[in-house]
Amino acid sequence: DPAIIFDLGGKFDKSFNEAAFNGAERWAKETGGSYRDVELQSDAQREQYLRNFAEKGFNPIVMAGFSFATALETVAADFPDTKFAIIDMVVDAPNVRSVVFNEQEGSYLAGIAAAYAAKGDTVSFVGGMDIPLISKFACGYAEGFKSVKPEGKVIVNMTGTTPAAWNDPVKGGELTRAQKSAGSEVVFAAAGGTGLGVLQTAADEGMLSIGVDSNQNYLQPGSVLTSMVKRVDNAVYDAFTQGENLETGINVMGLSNDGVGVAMDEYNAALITPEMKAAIDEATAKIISGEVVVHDYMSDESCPAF
Amino acid sequence: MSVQSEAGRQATAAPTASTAPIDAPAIELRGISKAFGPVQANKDISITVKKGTVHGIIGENGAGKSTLMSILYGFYKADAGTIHIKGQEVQIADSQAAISAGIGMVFQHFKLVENFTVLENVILGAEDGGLLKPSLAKARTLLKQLSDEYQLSVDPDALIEDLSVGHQQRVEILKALYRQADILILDEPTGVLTPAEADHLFRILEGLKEQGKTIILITHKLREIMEITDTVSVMRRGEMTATVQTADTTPEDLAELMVGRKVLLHVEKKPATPGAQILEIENLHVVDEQGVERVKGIDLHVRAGEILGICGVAGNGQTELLEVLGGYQNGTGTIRLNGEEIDLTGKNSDGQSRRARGISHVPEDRHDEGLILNFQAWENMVFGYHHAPEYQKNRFLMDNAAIKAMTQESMTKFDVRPPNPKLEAKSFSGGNQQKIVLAREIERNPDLLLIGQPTRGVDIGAIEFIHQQIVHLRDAGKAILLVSVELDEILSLSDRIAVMFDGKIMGERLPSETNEGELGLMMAGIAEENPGEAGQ
Amino acid sequence: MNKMPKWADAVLIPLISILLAFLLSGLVIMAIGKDPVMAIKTMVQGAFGNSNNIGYTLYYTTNFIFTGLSVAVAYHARLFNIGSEGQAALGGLGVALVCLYVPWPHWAIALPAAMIGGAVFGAAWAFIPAYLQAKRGSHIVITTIMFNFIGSALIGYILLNYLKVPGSMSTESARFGAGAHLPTFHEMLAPFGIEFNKNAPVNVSFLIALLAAVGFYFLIWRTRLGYEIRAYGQSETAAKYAGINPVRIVVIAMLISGALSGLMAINNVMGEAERLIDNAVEGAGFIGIAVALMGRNHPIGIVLAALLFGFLYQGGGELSFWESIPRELVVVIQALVIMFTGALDNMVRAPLEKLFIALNKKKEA
Amino acid sequence: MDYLTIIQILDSTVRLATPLLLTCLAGLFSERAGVVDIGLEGKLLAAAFLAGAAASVTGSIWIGLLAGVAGSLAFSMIHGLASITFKGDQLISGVALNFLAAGLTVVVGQSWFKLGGRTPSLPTDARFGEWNLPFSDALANVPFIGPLYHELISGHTALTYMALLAVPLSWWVLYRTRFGLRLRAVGENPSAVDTAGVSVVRLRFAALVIAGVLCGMAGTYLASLAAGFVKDMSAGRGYIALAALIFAKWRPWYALSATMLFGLLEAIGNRYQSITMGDFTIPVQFMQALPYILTVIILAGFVGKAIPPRAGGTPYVKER
Ligand SMILES: Nc1ncnc2c1ncn2[C@@H]1O[C@H](COP(=O)(O)OP(=O)(O)OP(=O)(O)O)[C@@H](O)[C@H]1O
Ligand SMILES: Nc1ncnc2c1ncn2[C@@H]1O[C@H](COP(=O)(O)OP(=O)(O)OP(=O)(O)O)[C@@H](O)[C@H]1O
Ligand SMILES: [Mg+2]
Ligand SMILES: [Mg+2]
Repeated sequence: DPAIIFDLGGKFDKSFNEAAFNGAERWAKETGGSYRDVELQSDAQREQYLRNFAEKGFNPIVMAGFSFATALETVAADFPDTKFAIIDMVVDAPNVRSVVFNEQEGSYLAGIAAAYAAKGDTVSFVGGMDIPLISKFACGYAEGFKSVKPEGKVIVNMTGTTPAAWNDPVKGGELTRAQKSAGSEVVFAAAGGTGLGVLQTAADEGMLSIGVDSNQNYLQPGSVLTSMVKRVDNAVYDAFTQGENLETGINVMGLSNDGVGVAMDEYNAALITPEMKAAIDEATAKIISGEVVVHDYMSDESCPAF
Repeated sequence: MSVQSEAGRQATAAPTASTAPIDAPAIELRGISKAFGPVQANKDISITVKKGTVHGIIGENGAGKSTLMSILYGFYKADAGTIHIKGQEVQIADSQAAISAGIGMVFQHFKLVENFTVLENVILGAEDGGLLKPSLAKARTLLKQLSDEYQLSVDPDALIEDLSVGHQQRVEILKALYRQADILILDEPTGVLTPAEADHLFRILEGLKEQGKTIILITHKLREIMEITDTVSVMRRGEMTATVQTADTTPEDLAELMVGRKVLLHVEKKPATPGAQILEIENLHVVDEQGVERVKGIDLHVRAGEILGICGVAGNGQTELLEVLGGYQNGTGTIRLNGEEIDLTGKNSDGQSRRARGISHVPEDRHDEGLILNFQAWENMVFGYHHAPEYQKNRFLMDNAAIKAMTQESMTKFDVRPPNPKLEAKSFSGGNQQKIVLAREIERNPDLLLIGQPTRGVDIGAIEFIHQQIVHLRDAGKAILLVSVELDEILSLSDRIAVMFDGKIMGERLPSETNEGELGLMMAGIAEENPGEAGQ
Repeated sequence: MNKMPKWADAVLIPLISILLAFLLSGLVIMAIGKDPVMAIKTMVQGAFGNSNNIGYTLYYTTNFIFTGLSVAVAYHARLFNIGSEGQAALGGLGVALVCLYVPWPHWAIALPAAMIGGAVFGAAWAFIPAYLQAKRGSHIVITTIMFNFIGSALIGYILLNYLKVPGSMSTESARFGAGAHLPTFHEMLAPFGIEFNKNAPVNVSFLIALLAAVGFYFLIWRTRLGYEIRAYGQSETAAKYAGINPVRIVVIAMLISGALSGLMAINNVMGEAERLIDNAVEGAGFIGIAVALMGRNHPIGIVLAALLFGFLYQGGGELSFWESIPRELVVVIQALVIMFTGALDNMVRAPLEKLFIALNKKKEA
Repeated sequence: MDYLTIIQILDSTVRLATPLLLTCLAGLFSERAGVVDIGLEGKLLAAAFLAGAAASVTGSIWIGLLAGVAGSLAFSMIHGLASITFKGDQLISGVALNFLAAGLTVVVGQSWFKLGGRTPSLPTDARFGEWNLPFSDALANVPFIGPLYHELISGHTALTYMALLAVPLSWWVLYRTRFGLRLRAVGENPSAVDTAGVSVVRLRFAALVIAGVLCGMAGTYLASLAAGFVKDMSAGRGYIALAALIFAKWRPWYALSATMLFGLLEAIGNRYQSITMGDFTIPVQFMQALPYILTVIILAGFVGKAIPPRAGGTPYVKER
């Protein structure tokens, strides 16, 4: 059986971990198979749980989150016959599949959507904890926005520096209000539980918002412009489906293979104008073709668009 | 001596009154027992108090006096026994019930809210209606009446913490009167009072008695018993051992009843043979934290082998004088010990350096200063001297075994009961706590012993012992500076007496050539310095 | 004269309290539709079942011993140090700096240096609140809470801007050199022919923690400083009378407290992670409060309480691992244990006391 | 900084300060009665959870408020049981309650809603709406006072106005009523209250009931503002309220200023996350820590010694 370990945020974080969980559930439902999962409490448990699973013969073992890299490096070597999949990080081992996402590409599209939706030239971003991964989202978003409105302004705020920043919807709401009063019309939330407060406040304040990781359009129908979906669910689903014969190596999930994207559904149909749609499609094509390369913040920890 | 040990029990035989007879006793306790865990504080106690009388209760520390009265006041619940007030059996489940039965109590440690005003304290628990304003207004007028009637004047708007102890006590009495108490219990009321205040209190009590109120008075001072009570009960180890008419007994008899042996009520001492000057104080000033000048230029000296007694009404600078000498208050001026000047400020002015130079100090307040109540006796026995080399095992560790052995010895020597070094200080009675402090300070064999209120709240047996120890130290050629509000004590212990008033020395007297009256006047700042007497 | 024999006070009451806590926890487990007997089995098995599990239990225990001792030292001086969390975090920074910037040849040299680094940084983080309390009367409870927040912001900033490995996703420092690797129980016990799981994170720091507990005992009950700390804690006025300088005691007690918290980093940062991770303390500072209070501020009590919490942490983790019980259930069990052993112990004590008094009376009669 | 920005920052201050204020007043009643309450955080969380849960199920935030208050009250009563009835350690009890709330909200939430401890999102009509005071819209465009009235004074939720009203009310109760006198007395010297014939236990429980109600309101406010419960959403506000309480020297009006100050600092921190001055950029982390740093500075410089109620933290034990 396959197994999956969720990161400290917990499997119901309405975003990253939850997407992974959904992928596993979808697999279980479709194949009738069963799998095991566990949530972390502490950093020291990463290696412990990996081993627990490996020792009990679970295969493949998927872990949601870059923080598992260090633990996986040692464990993978100890269990050469077990296949592992790590999401959001590259671990160089013969029995590991590393799934990384080009979040910047999806965020770029979100930025374009924001640029078209905004009447003025200011949009904003609320991040959760201040870590490079979140800046990667912000940077792509800003680039996309500026590709449409080069003189425009993107306000970037982070909720905090501790893990509590993932679970403070009230503060998320306040940041959103502050951004609104600074002129922002569209806010992109990449902030876990905090993001729920952002989406809520945006709806209350008559702003548009953009969800993250999972499709969050339904959370505030008519107010969520779109969601920058990161198909972690697909990554998990794939890994589970391939089972013990999991293909190892690096697996980049970008626009080209539907790894990231912006969600279009009945909840936001009314918000998507034809021009916006056209611009998004065009950018998608250009990114896939390589004509446009969206800057990856993680590559040099800086962002030309800020 | 006509001891009616059976008095209590005889009273029990009186007809159980369903209809109260006119002259039913104000209070009748029958068979009261109370245990605190394994401690039997009261054993089958019966007592009858007639209306309109003053009834005294005496007994050693820990005999169970406070417990008995607290039961009557509903503070503790008795394990067994019944309470009859004016012939009616009453259930006193809490203080509210006691108050409605007309009982008021002034506890040994006042039950006042320090940062409330007098008025607020008085109405607390006895307010009329949900809003304070009418209650406060009513209390204000009533208080005025009461204080006029009984000479109990206090400023109704003063904060309790700003009042002297004597005034705080008045507030406690006013509280009881405001609640229309006609039975008033006072637990060691004079322990903290100056003689003048105590006299004032007794006048108030006389007044109350004349009004037909019944008063129960717990005290360690036989003089007070003789002076104002009509009957007196003696308690020992939780039992009521005797109840007698005050007129039929003598202090000596009472003391023997209490302690179970003959007690010396006056101090036996040889005349002093003063030697070299140990302590010299010149022009000492002390300003406290609030910026009030407490000591205003004092000159004093104490010789080896003499006891200098300082008397004065509390709050006239004696406390600060001791504190400066003991090293935990800063002052200005000159102090010399054995001819060498002492640092009054800076690094070497703390208690540790004072002790290192041979000054020992028995502080006025054993609970807050002299002892750590939660420390065991042996730990308390080196308190302040814990840096002394003889208590160190090596550079890092203290020699606990040696300290315990030393404590055991001192406790035996000073007759601390029980002589168990491992008991926490708080589980000793007041007198025994005081003996621990004394043992610690005297056994250091200091050149100068500072000693404040050595016998406050201590029973007669212990007082006798403590006084003997002080005299022994003097006879060993040490200098002793004694501060006490007890004129008796000052007069009988001191070789020389200085009176303090308003931060200054009003004058010095020899005990043989003065009396309570003169000292009392000087303490009030009235008498003038008589140049002929004190100069030497 | 005593109401109760010592053993009843020290052993019986905590035992009954823990039992009650587990009983109630069992009800909660039943309420969410699981089998409590199974759960307790899983927890015990998960915490002590094999050397791997024991290794994890002891690893957590080590953290809690350090923070528990830290809180207790301050408590003896009547200072309520809520700041262990932040002090331990800063200790982590100290340890990381020591380990990162010096190419240590051998752990035996690296460890003392790291201990100094952790202790100094932890103490430094306690110093300001201590100084403000002593000199300005600023309430130490607030200032230490504030310093927890400030500390986490500071560590985040330093990690992100100075220590992070460029190009890495995680907010964490580079891995320490091999010379800073602390021997785990596996490595320590192997020479004696004892097989201990090689993956368990428990390491030589555990022994250091026990030493710290012994040191704590001597400090508090055998030295002059400890005597003064306790005296000050019991009564400030009496301490002044005895010539004990309050400012000095407050500052020193807090420095020691901070240093003990900081020392925790040799376990989690140097011993386990071998690099500095963001939020490496993970609430151990707060658990330290419970450990100190439950351990009655005595080293033996603290070690036992730390072990109990280590058990709850590890056993609870296994419980959520194997039984798919939400990991927060462990927090509930912890809460109940703290409640019953810490705050509600009179509930157990009062009837027991009565029982013993009655028994004694019977014996006497 | 223009006028409108200031108004908006102040508006944000009021929103952020409201839960702090209610929680702080809760702590005030409890601690004034001599029961130290570091379990505020837990009560806040428990209330937020139950409020969110009840409001999402019933669709009425008022029922949510009832549930939130009930939850917080239950926690208060456990605290009372431990620290008043059984004379246990108040700090331990508080710590335990904080753990209990953190765990129980998620465990129960998961078993009820299967959303990982979250409650479903609250629709707009299951949240507190903004109250527009009379003439608010009419005055909106009047210069100066228009924005002041429309943005800042008007347009908050019912709970905000209740919180603000709670300040004078608390003051009045504490200083002008019999109950208040007794409550303050029991926090200073319980034996004085006892010997005056008033039940210490009952008074302290009454104080805890008030604390429970106020904390319940604060938790409900959080749940309403964030439109639902998310685990750990109290995010340390209980501790901040405790800090504010000490800051306020246990007095109602000061509590208002203290919580407003904390709210203001946070509002400013939210708005100006990084400030660039020439070549030097003040890091975000610094701005985020600023409220805490300022608290320490103010505490060190201006407040000095705050004297807590004297009997605080110690159970009232008559017989040992
Ligand atoms: N609240 C209490 N809890 C436990 N034991 C108590 C309590 N109060 C008094 N005791 C014990 O009961 C006994 C009687 O104490 P009590 O205070 O009545 O003595 P007392 O005669 O008033 O002494 P003193 O002259 O020192 O005031 C003592 O042994 C004391 O230790
Ligand atoms: N609550 C209590 N618990 C345990 N012992 C008590 C309690 N209250 C009093 N005692 C003990 O009862 C005895 C007498 O108590 P009391 O309070 O009357 O003090 P005391 O001996 O008169 O001392 P002082 O008059 O100096 O305060 C002492 O042994 C004291 O330690
Ligand atoms: Mg007494
Ligand atoms: Mg006494």
